[in-house]
Amino acid sequence: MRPIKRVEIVADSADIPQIIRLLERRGVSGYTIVRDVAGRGERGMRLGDDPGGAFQNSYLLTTCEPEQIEALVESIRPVLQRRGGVCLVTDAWWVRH
Amino acid sequence: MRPIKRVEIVADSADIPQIIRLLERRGVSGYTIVRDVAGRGERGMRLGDDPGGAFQNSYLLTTCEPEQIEALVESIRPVLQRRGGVCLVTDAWWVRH
Amino acid sequence: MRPIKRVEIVADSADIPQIIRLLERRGVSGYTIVRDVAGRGERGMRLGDDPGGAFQNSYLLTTCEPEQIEALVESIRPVLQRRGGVCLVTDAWWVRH
Amino acid sequence: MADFVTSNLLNPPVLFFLLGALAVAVHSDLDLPAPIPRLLSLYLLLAIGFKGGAALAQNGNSQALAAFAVAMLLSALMPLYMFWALRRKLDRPNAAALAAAYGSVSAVTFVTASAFLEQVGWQQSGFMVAGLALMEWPAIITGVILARWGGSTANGTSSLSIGALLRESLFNGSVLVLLGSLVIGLLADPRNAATLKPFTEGIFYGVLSLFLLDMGLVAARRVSLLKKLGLALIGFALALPLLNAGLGLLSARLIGLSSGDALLFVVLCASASYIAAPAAMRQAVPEADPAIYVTLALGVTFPLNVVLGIPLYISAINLFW
Amino acid sequence: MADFVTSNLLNPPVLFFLLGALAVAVHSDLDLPAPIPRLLSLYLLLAIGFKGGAALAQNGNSQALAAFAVAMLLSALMPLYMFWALRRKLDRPNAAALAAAYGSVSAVTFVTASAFLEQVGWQQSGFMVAGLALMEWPAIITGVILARWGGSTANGTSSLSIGALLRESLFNGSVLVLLGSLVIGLLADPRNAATLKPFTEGIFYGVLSLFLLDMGLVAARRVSLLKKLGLALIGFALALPLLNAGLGLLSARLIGLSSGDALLFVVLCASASYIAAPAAMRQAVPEADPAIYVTLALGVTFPLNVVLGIPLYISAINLFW
Amino acid sequence: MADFVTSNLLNPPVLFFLLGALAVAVHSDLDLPAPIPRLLSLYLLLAIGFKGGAALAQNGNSQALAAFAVAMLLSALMPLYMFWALRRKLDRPNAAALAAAYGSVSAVTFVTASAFLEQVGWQQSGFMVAGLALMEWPAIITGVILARWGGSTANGTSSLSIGALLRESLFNGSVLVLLGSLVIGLLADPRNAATLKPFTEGIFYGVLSLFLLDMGLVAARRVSLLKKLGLALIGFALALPLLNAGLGLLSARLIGLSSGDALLFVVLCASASYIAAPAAMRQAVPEADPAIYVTLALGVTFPLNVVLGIPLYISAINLFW
Ligand SMILES: Nc1ncnc2c1ncn2[C@@H]1O[C@H](COP(=O)(O)O)[C@@H](O)[C@H]1O
Ligand SMILES: Nc1ncnc2c1ncn2[C@@H]1O[C@H](COP(=O)(O)O)[C@@H](O)[C@H]1O
Ligand SMILES: Nc1ncnc2c1ncn2[C@@H]1O[C@H](COP(=O)(O)O)[C@@H](O)[C@H]1O
Ligand code: NA
Ligand code: NA
Ligand code: NA
Repeated sequence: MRPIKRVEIVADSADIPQIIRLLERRGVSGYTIVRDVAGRGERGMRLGDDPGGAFQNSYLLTTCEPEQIEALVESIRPVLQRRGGVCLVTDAWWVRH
Repeated sequence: MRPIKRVEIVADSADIPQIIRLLERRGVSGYTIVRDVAGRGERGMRLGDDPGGAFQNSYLLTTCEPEQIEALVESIRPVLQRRGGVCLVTDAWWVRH
Repeated sequence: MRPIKRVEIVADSADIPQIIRLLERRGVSGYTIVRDVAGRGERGMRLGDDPGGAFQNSYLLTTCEPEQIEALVESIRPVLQRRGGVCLVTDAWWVRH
Repeated sequence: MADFVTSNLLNPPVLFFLLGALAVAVHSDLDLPAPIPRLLSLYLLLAIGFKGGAALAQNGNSQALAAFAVAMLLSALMPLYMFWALRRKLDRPNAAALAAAYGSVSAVTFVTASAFLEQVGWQQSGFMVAGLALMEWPAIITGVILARWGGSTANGTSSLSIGALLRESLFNGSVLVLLGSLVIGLLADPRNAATLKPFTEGIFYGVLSLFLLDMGLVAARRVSLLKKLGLALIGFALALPLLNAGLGLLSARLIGLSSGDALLFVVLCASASYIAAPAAMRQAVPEADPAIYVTLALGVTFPLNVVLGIPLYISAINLFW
Repeated sequence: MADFVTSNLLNPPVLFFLLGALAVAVHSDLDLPAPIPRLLSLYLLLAIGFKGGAALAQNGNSQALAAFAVAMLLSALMPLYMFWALRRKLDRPNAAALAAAYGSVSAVTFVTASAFLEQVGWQQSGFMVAGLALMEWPAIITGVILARWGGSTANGTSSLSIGALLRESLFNGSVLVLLGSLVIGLLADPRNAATLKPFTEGIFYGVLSLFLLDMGLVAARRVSLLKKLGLALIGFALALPLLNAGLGLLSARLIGLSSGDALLFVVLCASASYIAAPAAMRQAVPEADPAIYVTLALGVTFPLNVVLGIPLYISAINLFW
Repeated sequence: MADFVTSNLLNPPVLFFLLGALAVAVHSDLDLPAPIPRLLSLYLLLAIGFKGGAALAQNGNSQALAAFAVAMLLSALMPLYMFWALRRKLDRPNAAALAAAYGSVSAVTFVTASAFLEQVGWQQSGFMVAGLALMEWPAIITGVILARWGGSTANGTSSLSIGALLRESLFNGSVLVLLGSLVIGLLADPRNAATLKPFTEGIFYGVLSLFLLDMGLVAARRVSLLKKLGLALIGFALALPLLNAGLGLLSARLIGLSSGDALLFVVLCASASYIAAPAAMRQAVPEADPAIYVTLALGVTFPLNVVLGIPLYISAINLFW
């Protein structure tokens, strides 16, 4: 097990592709997505129940090396500021490899 | 990034509204819910496969200020004790704002 | 609240039963599963969109006592090495009990 | 009797139920992931509600009111003797919750019986769907009263008032769709009702088959849990439906129901609720363990009724009518 | 008029819409979890697209081209006066997005009107489905131009080119299925089209009913959000559809559409988009708040049209044709 | 030939397949989220199984047994020469898994061919559905034997016994529903089978169209993965089906199948499994990479068969029968 930064993001499903592009540009090569999660935040309730998907969140989990976390966070911060969503960073250990 | 407490709860889907009410009373204004998760705990397997939804869990993720965590945990502990479910608290950093 | 190890695993849905068997052999008695999550890793994109389910991940969350974490991790490591998937360990506190 | 058993067993929906059970027995990975079963059950409730309402609109039946009154009375009273019997093995909340589930009814059992009626060519007058909706909740009220009666349930949730409880059981999603569709079927003029027929009647048996395939999976998965519950409870779950069926048979004869309607009435009495009643009990009697009442209703009584009960009851009606 | 209101209110799909709204009002737990609504709406789009294409193949209508031209023109121009009116209450991006949504169209409103036509026995010629597809996007383009015109939107996302935007709105999943099915219905030879009939026509009203049940839930859940938006905006959401309907009525009369086609045309003008337009606006005008334009389209205008608008418009046509 | 290609291309299910592929090509957000495709494929398996069983019950065909024997034999043997060919490019486990997938069959390809038969008005006798079920697994057994033969696969999972493997492939959810529905269709008396018709036949082409829309999305999403696999493997995925089709054609002629049944037989030989075989291979030959065998079966061979293969094979039959 080696120390790693665990990053989780909840954002509008429509913004996830852009966030992934930014993450991949920073060298992130692995992530997991839980589609269609519900939630509440500054933009109010998002039940994912409108037929056009305008209020639907996705949850994204990824990891990065501890020394890269600042750069990675800065790269997605603008998207979160402009479009909403949250990002949490946790210390974790990576098993395998 | 500033330190924050990350709280995750897995409980019976039918109990989630009550838990949310308690959280909101403690000032929590943001959370994410993954509906229909399966699991096993003290009350046995919960596959979410019965047609009436009596064995269906939901997963709830939220955050709070470090100094509020004790009060928040105490407020939901009675529900968990009475109705089952688990709650984990982790140290995390909050990005944005 | 008492300290505990929080373990999360993302793996091929078909491998989850085996992983659960290994966990249960190590005394794990509670876990939560989010079915049908998408993701990317060393084995490429896994959208869960093929009709036979050959590229479908599940997410598993469980906990164990801090002193058991090494043994638990070693028990599932071979499966992850052979079949793919990732495992993260985090420090957490357990509410209730 | 044997005839009826065979033709019930060769009824496609029942065969699909057995196929689902078989899949669990051979450890197949067959699964109907959520929310597919929810879609299928919503469809079934909408379809039987609408058909029942349309039938009710066409032939307002004089027996209907008598049947409704008796149905509600039975639903309210049957939990009493079941509670009394169950108290030998269970504590108060669990006995009350189980009695409530068995006093209430199962829509899918009803539908399977109704499909069987069509197969053997017996008539039904349609108003029994309203009976289904009406028998759903009196047992729940009785069950909650039994659970609290003399009980000093100290915790917060169970302080639900009877009014709140009535709302909880009447406005449960499944009950609401059933009742709402019934009313819509009643209100719609016949020409409109006809445009819905390919949906509510055409594909009905097919969707029922698919749903029973899932119910077979669900029921069979419960079998391993049954061991923990013990033989006595399994015995209850086998005996109570038959006892209730007997009472239903007697009442149906006294009201003078036609043989087709009688079967549906008996099946309602014999069936146990695994949706509306558990949903209410989880709120109103949280001390009771769903692993007991849902498991018995789904894992024992439902298969019993669908596979053996229906032909048994129809044989009895054939004999006495 | 009262007649039409009654028969619309007794139309099963509309009744199911009201049932859904009732469920929210009584705090029922009724829910059609994702992705069930998606399946139902994909079905509806496929079915109306295919039916429209097949109808178009059989009777190429001389008025069709005129209707198409006017439809696209209206869709492109209606946002202009709406934007002008909305700017009194809203900032530029929000006014533009709302104007775009109301200039664009709602397929489900169209379908409900088309079901109502069949119920009252009025003919329609099928090419209006193509009109539906064609009116979807000009308003979106206009909306985006309005949002940027004179605006120095500094951030990256909104620098979407008109080409990209056109693609975004034409290739939105829902639009693509509608247009694709239309073309497939056109291409398929009549014998093949017939094999699809039980699917595209037989079960159509049933699926529409189930979908409108969900729409009732969705619309009613939005009501609590309306309070925050204020009376002025709710007034807009009630008045604009009527204004647009009037314009549609006039145009339909001038083109010389049959009364059945005219109703569909008017409904298209009166309806507001809550799928295609919001999807495009979120990309192209991210500064606008979906909580405004989706909530008003879904929570006010959709119910207005489905419950009262359709009978109102049909009465007007009855008067003037 | 050109005629057949055109009428296949104008077959709505095929057009919906192309629409799905188009959606990916234009980067549309069109998606049928899980578990919708699962529901559709379960429906298709249930419907073709049931129809096949009912047909088998009505006309027990003398050729059926011969066809079954040859079908199983071919499924068991075809992997041998494919393995031999594939070993030039792939290691043992991957060559074996790919050979197994191509020896096994694709139910949806079969269904599309069967829909095409009805369109051109050719008869089929129904027992070929049983052939579909029977050809599913012999190739899997052969594939696993090939993977291990001489191989010292050291790791635990692949020590699956042939018995366990047989169970794994027979009791795979999809195979079980197909086989179970076949048996149920056989057992059900004709009157009951008729009540299921609007479900199993009425809406069949519609559901197939919707499912092929999804398959179009799925197949087209795989195209970007194909580049990594290289031209040689893509060549294999195009050539092997044609070779297998030739073998199937010869066998069908020798058995003396009617031209309709012959097409289905040839399509079974030509199609590659992307459900049952991969499910078994992942357990039994975990060293093989699903990104190879699923991608080729779904992304190359399935479209090839559905779009061009079926009219090609029918032309050949037209010529030789
Ligand atoms: N404190 C929080 N903890 C967990 N999830 C959150 C939190 N705040 C917001 N979210 C999620 O992020 C989504 C977007 O947040 P916002 O942009 O603030 O509306 C919400 O709908 C929630 O699902
Ligand atoms: N140790 C654990 N780790 C993760 N999830 C758990 C754990 N224990 C219980 N759960 C989840 O919480 C649900 C309710 O637990 P319980 O009330 O103990 O039956 C279970 O069905 C699981 O989904
Ligand atoms: N760094 C990561 N963070 C989160 N999830 C990951 C990560 N790497 C891989 N995964 C997940 O694990 C699955 C299997 O990974 P792999 O075996 O590397 O292909 C992927 O499809 C992802 O869902
Ligand atoms: Na009962
Ligand atoms: Na409009
Ligand atoms: Na083959």
